[in-house]
Amino acid sequence: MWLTDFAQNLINGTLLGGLYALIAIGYTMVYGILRLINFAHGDILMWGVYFALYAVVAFGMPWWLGFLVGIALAGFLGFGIEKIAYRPLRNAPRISSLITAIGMSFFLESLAVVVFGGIPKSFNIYPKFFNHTLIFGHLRIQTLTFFILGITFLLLLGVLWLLYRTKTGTAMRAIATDIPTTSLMGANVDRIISLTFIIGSMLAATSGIMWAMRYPQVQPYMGFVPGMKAFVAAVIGGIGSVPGALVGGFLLGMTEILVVGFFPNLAGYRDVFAYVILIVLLMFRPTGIFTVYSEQKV
Amino acid sequence: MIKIKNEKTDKKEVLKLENLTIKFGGLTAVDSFNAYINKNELIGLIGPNGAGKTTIFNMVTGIYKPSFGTVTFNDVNITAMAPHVITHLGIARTFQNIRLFSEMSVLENVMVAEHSWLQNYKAKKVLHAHNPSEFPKPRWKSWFWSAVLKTPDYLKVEKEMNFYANKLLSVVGLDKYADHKASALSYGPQRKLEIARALATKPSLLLLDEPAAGMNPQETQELADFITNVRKKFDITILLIEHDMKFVMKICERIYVLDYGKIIAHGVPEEIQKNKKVIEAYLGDESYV
Amino acid sequence: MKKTLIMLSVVMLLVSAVFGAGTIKIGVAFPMTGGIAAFGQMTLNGVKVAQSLYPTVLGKKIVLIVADNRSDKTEAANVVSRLIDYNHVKAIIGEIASSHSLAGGSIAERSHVPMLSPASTNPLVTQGKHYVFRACFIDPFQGHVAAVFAYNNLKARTAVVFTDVVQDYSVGLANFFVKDFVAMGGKVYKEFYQSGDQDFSAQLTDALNKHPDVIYVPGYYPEIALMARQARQLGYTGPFLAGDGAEAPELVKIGGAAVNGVYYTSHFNADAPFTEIGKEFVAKYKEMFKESPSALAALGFDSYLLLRNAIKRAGSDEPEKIAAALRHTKHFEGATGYITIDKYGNTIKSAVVNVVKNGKFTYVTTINP
Amino acid sequence: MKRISFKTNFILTVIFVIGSGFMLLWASNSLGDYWARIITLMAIYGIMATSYTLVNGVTGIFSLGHAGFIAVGAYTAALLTLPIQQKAMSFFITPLIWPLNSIQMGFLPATIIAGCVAAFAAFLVGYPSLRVTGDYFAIATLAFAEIIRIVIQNSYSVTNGSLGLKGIPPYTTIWWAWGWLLVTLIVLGSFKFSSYGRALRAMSEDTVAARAMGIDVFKHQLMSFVVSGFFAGIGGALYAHWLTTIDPRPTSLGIMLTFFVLIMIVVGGLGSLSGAVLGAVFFAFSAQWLRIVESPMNFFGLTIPGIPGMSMLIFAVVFILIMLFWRRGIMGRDELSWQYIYNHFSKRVGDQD
Repeated sequence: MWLTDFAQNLINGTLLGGLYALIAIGYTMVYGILRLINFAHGDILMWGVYFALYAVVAFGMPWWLGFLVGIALAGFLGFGIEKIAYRPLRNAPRISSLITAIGMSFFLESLAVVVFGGIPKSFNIYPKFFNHTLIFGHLRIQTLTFFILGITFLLLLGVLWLLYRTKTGTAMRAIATDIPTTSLMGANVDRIISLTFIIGSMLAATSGIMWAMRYPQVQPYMGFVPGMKAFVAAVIGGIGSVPGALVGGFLLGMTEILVVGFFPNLAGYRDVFAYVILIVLLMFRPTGIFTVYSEQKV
Repeated sequence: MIKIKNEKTDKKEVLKLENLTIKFGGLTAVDSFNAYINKNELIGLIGPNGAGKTTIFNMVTGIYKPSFGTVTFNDVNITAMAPHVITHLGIARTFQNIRLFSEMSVLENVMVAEHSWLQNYKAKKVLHAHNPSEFPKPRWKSWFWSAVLKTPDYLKVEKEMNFYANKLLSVVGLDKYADHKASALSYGPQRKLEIARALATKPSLLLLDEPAAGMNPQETQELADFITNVRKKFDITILLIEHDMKFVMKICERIYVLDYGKIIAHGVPEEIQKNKKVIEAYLGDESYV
Repeated sequence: MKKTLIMLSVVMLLVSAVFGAGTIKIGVAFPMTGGIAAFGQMTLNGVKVAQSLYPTVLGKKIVLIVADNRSDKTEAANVVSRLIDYNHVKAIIGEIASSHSLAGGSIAERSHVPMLSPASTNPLVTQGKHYVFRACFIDPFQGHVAAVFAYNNLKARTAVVFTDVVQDYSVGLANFFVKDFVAMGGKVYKEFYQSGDQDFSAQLTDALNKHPDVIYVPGYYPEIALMARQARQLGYTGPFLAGDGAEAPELVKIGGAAVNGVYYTSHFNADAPFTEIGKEFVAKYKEMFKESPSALAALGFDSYLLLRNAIKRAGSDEPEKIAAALRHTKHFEGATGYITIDKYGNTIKSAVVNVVKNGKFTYVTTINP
Repeated sequence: MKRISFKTNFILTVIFVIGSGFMLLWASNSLGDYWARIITLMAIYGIMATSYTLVNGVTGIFSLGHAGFIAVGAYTAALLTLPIQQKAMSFFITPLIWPLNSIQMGFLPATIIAGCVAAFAAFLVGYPSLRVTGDYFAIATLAFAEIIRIVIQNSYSVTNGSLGLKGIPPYTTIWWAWGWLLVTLIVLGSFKFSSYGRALRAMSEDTVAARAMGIDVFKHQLMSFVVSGFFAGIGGALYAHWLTTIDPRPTSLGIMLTFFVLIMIVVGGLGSLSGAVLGAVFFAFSAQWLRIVESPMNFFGLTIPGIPGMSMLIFAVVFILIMLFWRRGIMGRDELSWQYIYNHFSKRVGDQD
């Protein structure tokens, strides 16, 4: 019985961890290249879900087209945010960009309240087979689990391919180390940073839609907790490292589910685990499990 | 390998660096650096770009922790102590790329350095542990409440700070700019202000990192006079890094030459000028010879 | 065009000045935006229906002044102060969430203006206050009803209680349920979650191992819906039991088929109104809003009528007298049943139990105090 | 540029303070309870904002944990002033632990103890967090604030958990709030314009140079963090006794509150104490004033539907615009002093000539 429980919790943890990982990949990519904690990542996620929802509900698109439209529009939103809010501050103190990112997050949430209303909406626009439950003995696995894992790994491979097998990716990695030098080398820094934001935002929207399929409720503040958790996941994995984000996401998801599964009385403290892990890591191993960037020099 | 040995014994040894070594990753930036500086000397540390001169300064002032070797200051081992404690013990420095507090006024820049007057408990403790008879056991005093409540003893100190800062400014000739923002000064005065700021910590050893960088010959000349003047007036020891060979040859009493993290020559200016290794290291760069 | 508008407003100004003496101002302090805006909007609809049916009292027109507390506690206190001090209202219908009523209530208490909460079920809201009342029953009663229903009607002997540790409402209700259910001889296991949680699989996996006859979730509808879905995916087929926080159309929209079999204790069911006035209310509500009224709407409706009735009995619009009259409300016929207000300002009346059947909120039974 | 002498300065300031006192007296007597409440809130926000700007502006480390210390202060003070019977009634799930269940004290000692406890919390948070810098520090403090909130939410026998505390005596009047704001300004102002303040400002510009000038950066950052925590605790205590009920929801004493205070200090100018007060006054006032845009307006029966949530959107837009185009805010890093006013005034006159 204990083993079945454990296995069931492990499966649940995989599902949650896969979602964290998916969000964390986008997070870590933007951070890795711009060194900006994009507080608005979770809110771009939320907007992507709303876009998809409205594309299907208001414009009658089929669900898959709606999803694609949602993802594309989120990419566009990310592009706009970078251009309007972050680019002018690229040479300002880093704290200014951080404050602006917080403001942006606040803005996107408030705008969503005004545009979509504060009442949670249900996200039931996807086909029912994702909710089908497969039964293996005592274990129950939702079809969505495989779907989320599949998408996560596909996107991970895609991002890795982009970063390490394309010219654009090489430029992105170069920018990550040194913006002025890269621009001297003839790369169009603005274009590449825009591209990073577009890809990061599209990843956010993809993960948001997955999130909404698992927890089919959409509201303007839905992005905050996933965003925060994904950030923790990214730090666990070593912020800036794409495979690290994956590992961090799964670790965090599993930990949360297993701890609550075996110590139900601690459910109220669930979020504390993530934060404690974050703080301990920041104190003692700020580079995370996968070290990518070394300390800057004095 | 050049052997460095202090032959003069009549003068007190202020700074002694033994086998100072630092590695960044696999790269050895400074390799077994040995040097000594006696009281009231004016010593030059020269070498081509990237030779590790500033790294040595950073190790002496505690910004970097050496991988190996010791720094001894006035007979106290100060290796890898916190930078502020080293400052309180009496080593002050300037920076290669001027690092003034540009949003603050000229006077405030100097007074910031005087904050160390209130904050030297740890340094005093170090001294007491080193030599209890000469340095009495320090009493810890938190100036925080005095500063917030503006008690008479704090106001007295504040007044002294103000007075001394103004005095320093008039010494370096910046008294008329006291209320200006530091960033409003031009290049030369900024260099001077940085020196004044370092002097405000009441050091016995002053480290100057390329004080003449970016100056024209006339300004350099002025600076040379200024530095010798400062040494005399404040009765301190000076170690300076410089690129400008003429400048170094003119004012320094002894010179250490560094290349690729290793010491390649040491001696009085005349010896250095004739040293083959030095000429080789600087070869192709005519401006130095 | 512009001129006509100005003229119009001038005329209206004059009209209102002339008839100004003939109005009674009642403040409405609801959350119209923010996290629990849905509750505010539903309740306000009920108040509006009541106003359109009974617009006057003592020959004077009742004017409603709506103030939004933005689902924020600081603002909840500010709007009550604003209504009393700035709009000079005679009484307030207000504050939905118990924590807001606590913040606003202390201001009403200090200013000696009666405040009638439609839906704050926390016992502390009226405790020790002379000017704060409510139109709904309190949590101890609701917890008792849930326990009685679970034990007698659902024949449950083992219950798992999911407490939303963030919501005082949920913590209180769970506490009262457990006390009564155990006293009757039932067995209780506890699980915890918090508002905003979206994954309950860990707690559910643990809970289902206890083989519960019923899962009691005294929380709000978003989490109940998600929990029901995940429980069904984990193979749970038994009933859920919840409190009045479950009642919202979104429960079905989010939960889909999974929420069939969710029972909840409530104040009202539009399909089976207890009273004549309840039928009148349902008819008028359907006419005005083209949908069935929710329990919150009914409570809003009753709050308005209770206040109007108190003003009538007091024969005056003085806040002090309204408060005194409210305190002596006996067997008043409202949409949610016959209402008596006790000396503590709490309402004593029957509760209903509804169930979600085929996506519809269906009446099950009534439980009397 | 003429320098205003210390004597003139002192006299003008005393006149200003007395004048403000009379203004407040007038406000509390004739503006009515509602505006009196808002004016009180302004001062409470002012205390929160000035203590926040000490860390985020003057010292130049970016904390996102301010709400945590406000919460600690609010809970401490409330637990100390709550009447004993009220405690017995409120804690109906788990009784309050000894000795808190048998203590009831006056407002002033409770407030001061609240400040001290919050300062201690700031020490506990700051000591480990200050090991990391920049945005990592921001995230670490944010995580700590959330931990504080979640612990409050789950400690039923001390804080009554999510049930929150009710029936806190409404002690916070205009006088208490503005009096404490005056104390805060005097202490923080005196701190900022002392040798310590110079050290803090130097650190905010260049930590390496500050270290080389003999400043123990970690110690001074921690000191500023703890002082800020103390006044955040005072602000929290006043807030609790203004609102009379507190709970650990994210919307009341969570990240939202930190964002609000951040808006205040960004508007006022990061690093300016007087700017922070102006920002707080601006925020408290416009939060009320902006009701116009979002409540349905009833022009004698002609209803114009309001747009819910509009005020927060306006705040967000203002916030971003300030960051993009007017990063110094109202005051920049300067303080509103007589000298400052004089300089501005004489410059204006000079321009016109």
